[in-house]
Amino acid sequence: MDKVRSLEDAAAIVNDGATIGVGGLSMNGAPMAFVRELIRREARDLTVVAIVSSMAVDWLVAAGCVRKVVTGLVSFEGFGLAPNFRRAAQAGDIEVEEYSEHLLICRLQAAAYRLPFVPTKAGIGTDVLDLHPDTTRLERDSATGELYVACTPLPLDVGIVHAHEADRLGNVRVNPKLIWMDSDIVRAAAATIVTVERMADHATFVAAPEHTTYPRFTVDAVVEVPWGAYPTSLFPEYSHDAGFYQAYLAATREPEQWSHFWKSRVGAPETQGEFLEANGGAETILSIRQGT
Amino acid sequence: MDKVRSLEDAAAIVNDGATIGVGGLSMNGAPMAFVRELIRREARDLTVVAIVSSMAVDWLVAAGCVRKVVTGLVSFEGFGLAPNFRRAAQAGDIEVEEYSEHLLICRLQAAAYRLPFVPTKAGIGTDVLDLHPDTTRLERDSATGELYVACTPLPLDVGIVHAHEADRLGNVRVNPKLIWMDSDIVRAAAATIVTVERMADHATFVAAPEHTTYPRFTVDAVVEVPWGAYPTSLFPEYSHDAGFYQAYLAATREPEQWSHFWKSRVGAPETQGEFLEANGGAETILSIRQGT
Amino acid sequence: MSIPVPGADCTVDELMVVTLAREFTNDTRAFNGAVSFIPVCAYLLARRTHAPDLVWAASSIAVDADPDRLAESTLSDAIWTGASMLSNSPFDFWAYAQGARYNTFAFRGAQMDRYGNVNNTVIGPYDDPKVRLPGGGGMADLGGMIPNVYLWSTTHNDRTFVEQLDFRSGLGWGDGGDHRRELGFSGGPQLCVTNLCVMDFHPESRAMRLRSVHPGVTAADVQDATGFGVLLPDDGSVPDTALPTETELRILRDEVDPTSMRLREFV
Amino acid sequence: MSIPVPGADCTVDELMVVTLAREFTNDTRAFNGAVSFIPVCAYLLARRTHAPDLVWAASSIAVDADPDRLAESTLSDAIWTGASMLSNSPFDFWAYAQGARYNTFAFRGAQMDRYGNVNNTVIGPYDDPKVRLPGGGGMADLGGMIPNVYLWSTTHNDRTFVEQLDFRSGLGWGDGGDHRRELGFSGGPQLCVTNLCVMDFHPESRAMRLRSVHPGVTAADVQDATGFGVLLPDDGSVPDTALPTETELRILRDEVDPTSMRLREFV
Repeated sequence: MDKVRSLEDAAAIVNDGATIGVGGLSMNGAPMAFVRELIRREARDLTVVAIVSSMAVDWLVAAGCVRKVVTGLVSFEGFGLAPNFRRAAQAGDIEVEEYSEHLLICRLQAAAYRLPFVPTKAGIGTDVLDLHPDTTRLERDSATGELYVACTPLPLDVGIVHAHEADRLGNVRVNPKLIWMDSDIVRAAAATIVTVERMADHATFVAAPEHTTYPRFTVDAVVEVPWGAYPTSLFPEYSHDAGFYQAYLAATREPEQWSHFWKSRVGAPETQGEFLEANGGAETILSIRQGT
Repeated sequence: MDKVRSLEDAAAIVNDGATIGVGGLSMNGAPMAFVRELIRREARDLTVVAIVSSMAVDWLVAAGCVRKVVTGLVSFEGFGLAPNFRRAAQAGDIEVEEYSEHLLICRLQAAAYRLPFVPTKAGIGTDVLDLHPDTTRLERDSATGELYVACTPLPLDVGIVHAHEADRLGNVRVNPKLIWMDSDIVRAAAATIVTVERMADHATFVAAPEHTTYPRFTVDAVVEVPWGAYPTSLFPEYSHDAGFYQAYLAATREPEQWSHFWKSRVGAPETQGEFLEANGGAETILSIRQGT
Repeated sequence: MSIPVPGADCTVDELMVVTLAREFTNDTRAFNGAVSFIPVCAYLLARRTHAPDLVWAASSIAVDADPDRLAESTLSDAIWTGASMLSNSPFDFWAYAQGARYNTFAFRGAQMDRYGNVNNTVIGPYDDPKVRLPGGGGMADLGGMIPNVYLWSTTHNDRTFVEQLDFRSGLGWGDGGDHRRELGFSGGPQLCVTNLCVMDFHPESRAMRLRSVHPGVTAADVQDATGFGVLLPDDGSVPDTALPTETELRILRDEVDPTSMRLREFV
Repeated sequence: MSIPVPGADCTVDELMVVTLAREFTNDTRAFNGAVSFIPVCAYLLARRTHAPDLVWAASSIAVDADPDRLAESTLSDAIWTGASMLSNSPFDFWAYAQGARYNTFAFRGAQMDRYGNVNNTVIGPYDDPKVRLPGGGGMADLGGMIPNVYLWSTTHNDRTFVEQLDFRSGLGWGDGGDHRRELGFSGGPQLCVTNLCVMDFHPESRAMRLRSVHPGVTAADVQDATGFGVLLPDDGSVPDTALPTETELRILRDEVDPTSMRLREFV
């Protein structure tokens, strides 16, 4: 079965009101081209699950796509706070359901493993558990009296991750290997969309089966989008674009500037090529490209 | 810190009465040279945890090293039942604490993750849970009423696995990748011993860090033993020796034959070279060797 | 040992494989354990005939493996050729199994009961066994986790098919009726294919029910060889098991298992 | 922004790094999160001086990384050079963290209290925040799981060191005394290194206690800049923080962080 889809067709899988999981970690490996497509089609009322995020959540919030963010962390690291996330949370425009990283991982694993909960010691002694006592229940082991936290399932309607290569059948390779928590998103999702830098022949998967990351039966749609994680990084191929983060943050400080920046550099470009062109084109590509 | 040890020195880490975890799965990838060293030094009263085993458990039982076997399965697959394991269990010479594979994995994970238990749906509806209601507790989720099994920690004194390559610092590479459940043994063990086919330069780990399987801080001793999984297989380098399994099984059917077979082909050879020589030497090596 | 099917150009092992293969579809996502030649042949045959999208993970590890021939162990890497993924047991396999990403598993036991529960642990009492068997392995895990369970046996007699298991190593329909669902599991055993017949499970009681007998075998023969009462189809008539086509036989013999490793299950 | 230490040939960032580095040993097995330049410099410095066997996983991923220089993000793969293992987050990292195979972690918060608990979630009420901060990330996990916790701050003032956190994102010594142990965790915060001083924790109350002040800073200065009462050492005298050696400074400046990325924490 051919799982190759256009960005448009894949984005149509995400209904308004859906709970989506977005891969990547902070400034690394987020499916940004797909996020931009959601923005362009004006997705609404999404619940966005992102374990550790930066630009992906900030864009979706800026575009008004989001009702609730379920997360451990949303930041621009040393560049500053995620500006739209911060503003919307402070204004009450979005709900923020904060977890720690491992509490969120355990909730996704409970969904993936069809268990009523997955236990962890994460969060014990903090205020995080009190935010959602039904989904992170503090309990005592009946035999030892030890405290643990029972993390209930967090099923995702759609999981979206970015990777290096896929074949038409939906086998996906993260190259050189899976590093961040994307597999927990893939496994907890009813439908999984993977954007990839490039399509690869099925024969290349057979030639190196130890490098296959997601088998075809866990993937529903594959979309080829070169530089699809831009402006976040994709190890080891390209780094995040520090210039974009800085310009974006600067623009949010000036309301007039912001609307121009947002439209010209994020919202308006039709294709991935036009988007990259609007953000420095070849110069940018060459500046973030890394040796492999 | 240099973690390279001789087989003798590494085997001395295993005290009589210890609980040891033995890696591999059925006829694949068991640390047989190390098992033989335990036999030669007449280890006694061991509790042997082996998720799915064949010759490793049968040898240790044959040599009288074992008090208890904690396992999901011990068999010679299509060749027949594991003869010494079977005889000793029927005679009451050893205790067999049977789990399913996943119950055992969860118990090892509970130890590795320092949790009071790890939940699974494994074993529900079978008689396996009744064998050890304290370590595989059938419980109901307080919120949903769903049944689950709480698997309590099974800490190992020593974990022993076989792999392809290590450096002197104790970094270990399973090449092309970790396939079986050995990592659960390594993580649940207070001390881990890894036998490897060959030592490799530290620089080779730095050159391909995505292939490192166990980092040095999880490994206590590294022993170089070529063909160290023989007569089980090591993917993709060599297959199990069907001839050994067959001759072994045939020998157990004839008490006089058995004592000769056991001594000449397992117990007596001093070195790994003598052991391989006693089992067909170069002819055997060439017959089980596989293309890589 | 190859046993001919009377009046047909095939043998019992071939009939069993083909019968099982026809149950599988493009939605079948299967894997296999030890000594599982019959279902492994069936997955490969289904994939090469009517179900090209079927997923089979050889030895539970090698996804979409496409070996030229089988080997003496169904856990051997010798059957991993052509795989598009080598998965990892704790991280990948058990995630897919628990999540029902794999939905199909087949097992056999030294003993089986009417509800498709199996014993591979002991004959006699657990603490003082007459025969210590290998152990349940993954049966106690996968019998429940996986919704589509298939059973097979090459030794259909009243020592294999018993009124009461000495030990329940793997779950089928449990105590029958709604028991399996009450335990929290979906699906259940779909079919039991033996050297004598094909049995399904009554939709309410979940007891084994004769679906067809192999050519030359009667319903009475099956009952004689079974330690519990086998249900008959509602209309009382038991058809013969449908025979393999020439194409199925050719593919099985020439492509799937040219060295007849499946006969290792008939000893 | 580099702040000179009066009467010494070094700057405050260097003093902080060196102080922290001296705490680490060959048994330290550490990793780091985002914006963690001070501890990352300290791990690398310790490894290049007195603790060659120290383990540091860059970005929690790249074990034994040995970068020529740091990058603008401590989660960036630019600092993974020379690693002997690229580990995987759900399968490897969380197993090592839960199992205390990693035993050392350092974090900072927008707010910290006397017991070394930290807030990085909100200023003001959670549901109506004055400032929405990034979130606790792994703090709520690792503050408890990891026995040796180190705190640092480059903004020692009474908005950072507060009597009462607005939100407890990460656990230190909890409510003090035996509270952390009662919650099931071993160890606890060992040290808090700031731009003004070094504090440890009283062995019974577990409250912050002045261990040393940086040259030119007095105990009174520290108290003025702290929103809770800081304990003094038992003998009442507060020494100056020991200065870096020339070797430490040279290695830090020339080898560990030649492009002074650590100054990104002083803005």
